[in-house]
Amino acid sequence: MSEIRDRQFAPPSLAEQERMVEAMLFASPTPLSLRDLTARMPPGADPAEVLALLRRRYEGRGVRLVRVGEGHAFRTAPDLAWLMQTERVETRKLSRAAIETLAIIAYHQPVTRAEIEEIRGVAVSRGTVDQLLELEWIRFGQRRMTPGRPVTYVVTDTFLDHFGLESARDLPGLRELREAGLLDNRPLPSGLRPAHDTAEDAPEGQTELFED
Amino acid sequence: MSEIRDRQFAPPSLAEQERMVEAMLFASPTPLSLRDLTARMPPGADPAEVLALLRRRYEGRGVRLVRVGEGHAFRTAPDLAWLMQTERVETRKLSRAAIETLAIIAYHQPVTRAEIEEIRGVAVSRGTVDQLLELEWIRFGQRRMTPGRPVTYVVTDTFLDHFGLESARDLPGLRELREAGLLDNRPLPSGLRPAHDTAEDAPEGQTELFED
Amino acid sequence: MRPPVADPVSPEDRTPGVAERLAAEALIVDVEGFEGPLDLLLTLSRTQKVDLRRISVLQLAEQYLAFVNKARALRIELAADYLVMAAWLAYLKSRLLLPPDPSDAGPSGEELAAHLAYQLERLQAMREAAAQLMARDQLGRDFFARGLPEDLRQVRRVSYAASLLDLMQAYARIRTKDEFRPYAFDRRDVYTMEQALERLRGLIGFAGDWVDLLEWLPQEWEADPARRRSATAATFAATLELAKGGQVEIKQTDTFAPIQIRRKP
Repeated sequence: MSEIRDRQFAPPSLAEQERMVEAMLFASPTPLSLRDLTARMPPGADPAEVLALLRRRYEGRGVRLVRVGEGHAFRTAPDLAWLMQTERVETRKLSRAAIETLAIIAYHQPVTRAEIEEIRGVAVSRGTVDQLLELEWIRFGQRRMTPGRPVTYVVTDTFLDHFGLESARDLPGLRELREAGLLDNRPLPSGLRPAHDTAEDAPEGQTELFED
Repeated sequence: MSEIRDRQFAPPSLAEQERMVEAMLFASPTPLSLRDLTARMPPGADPAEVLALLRRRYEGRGVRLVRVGEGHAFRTAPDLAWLMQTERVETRKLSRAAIETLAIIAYHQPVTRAEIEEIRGVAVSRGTVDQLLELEWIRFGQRRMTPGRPVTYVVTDTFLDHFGLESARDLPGLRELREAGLLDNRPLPSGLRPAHDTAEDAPEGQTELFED
Repeated sequence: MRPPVADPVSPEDRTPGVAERLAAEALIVDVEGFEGPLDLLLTLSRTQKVDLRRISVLQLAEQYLAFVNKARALRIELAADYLVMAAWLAYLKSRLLLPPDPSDAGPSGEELAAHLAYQLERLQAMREAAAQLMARDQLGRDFFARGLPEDLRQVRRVSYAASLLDLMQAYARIRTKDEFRPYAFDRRDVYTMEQALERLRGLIGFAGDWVDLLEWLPQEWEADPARRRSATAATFAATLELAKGGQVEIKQTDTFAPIQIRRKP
């Protein structure tokens, strides 16, 4: 009680006022306006001046004093926002459209969107290409020197890395795909199955039934 | 993405680490342990060293860096409590039985229910313990390796946080009580035991007449 | 705050006047404010106005017994705890008053009294500790946590996985689109394990001796290599199934040697 009365005689020092504003802004669940601060502080206090001091004090620190509308509040420094999240990694399979688009780019690079669409026979959605770009599996190649100068897509080193390839040339060719049974979905005539048709290359367990 | 990878090459400077810890502790309503901090910081960071720096930086300010058991947290300076009328949370008033039980657990931990009852000379009602458990001020400790393997109770970091204690060793008057032998588990000189020791076997309800 | 405890009344005073009755009732009503017999004893001990270490346990026991008698006179039911304590204190009192019995190996009256004094001192100490604890600055009352915590956001990072095989299959699918049809399993050339099991169950009865597995293939499956492989695999799987069931035994003398089976003897 007497403490409160004492406070009314002389306004607290600026340093003390700074402590007060600091504590109030820290503890308040909402930003506090100048008026809020004044109402809570002893008479004669000058929160406006103190806010400026405090703002400077927190400059470059992990939290900053920011203005939110009429209010003032502490907030995490934007460059540290990444500390405020925890990552949960979820593995998902690529959509069929994405994997096909990726395959076409890998086999035909550099390739334009129109060419991809021609090969797939359907339009390529923007999302599909964006997804592959975001995964850093494809990137823009040089523009094609044809009318409209369309951009081309090529696969990246990240792509090669992910698929365990030294270069895009290491991708199995059409002949190998055929030999691997990937191009032909009907069983080959009996006895004609190529010797290197090992389980590793075989698409599904089904053909393994017929392995020696 | 690449930002995260870059960060892995060299640990950030101490100043930068200080900003990180400051940001994380400011943002969290509950204390964060060294392990929590380390988990969120880039490899090679040393939050322990940074905490000491930070604690000094906030000495005498409106908010302070305090230690709470295994955790660390920013809390407003207690001398500014009068400014925080609006933030005050009215807590349910604890019964005398609950307060005494809490004190006995804090000073005697780990302690069994029978020991609490021996000290208080009355059965501990279920509600009392439940209330303290619900407040997360106490938790179950290890079972006592005596016949019946009774559970023990210990106080939590939430308790320490609530009462502004760094650890249970900082309880007021703990040393004096220990030196006076008042924290010893001193059994009655013979098998003859006064009534309250059988409280656990006493029909429930009867003794609770005398609880709050 | 409870009112001061009335002077102990000796058990002989059985006819209390109105004033005494009222005083006694006030005391009894107050019983419910006590946290058990130890608490009552602690309160009674304060009337002695001495340090708990120098308390007269004998006097305390008498005060307590008087209290309990009074409660009885008023037909107030005391909880068992209070009565058991009364019995114990009556015993303690007799131990303190009578000369020690040399044949008694138990603790002396003084030891028992000392322990009771210790319990009272300990309870008192815990009460004071509790008061000190509650007088501390408390979170949410005297000091505060961040009022606007910035929650730790859970960020879901999706990592897409695709294997080289997926890629190749996708490409193959596109390149063969015109002739693409969903893979249909060609049943004509597959000999199933169920078929083989059925066949073996019929034959096993005759196989007392070791028989080469291949001899048991159905004849119509032997000519075509693909069909023969399927039949071989199915038959082999079926024999394993039968061996598991304890019906046949299998042996192979060497790697790649013929696999032989016979009915389990």
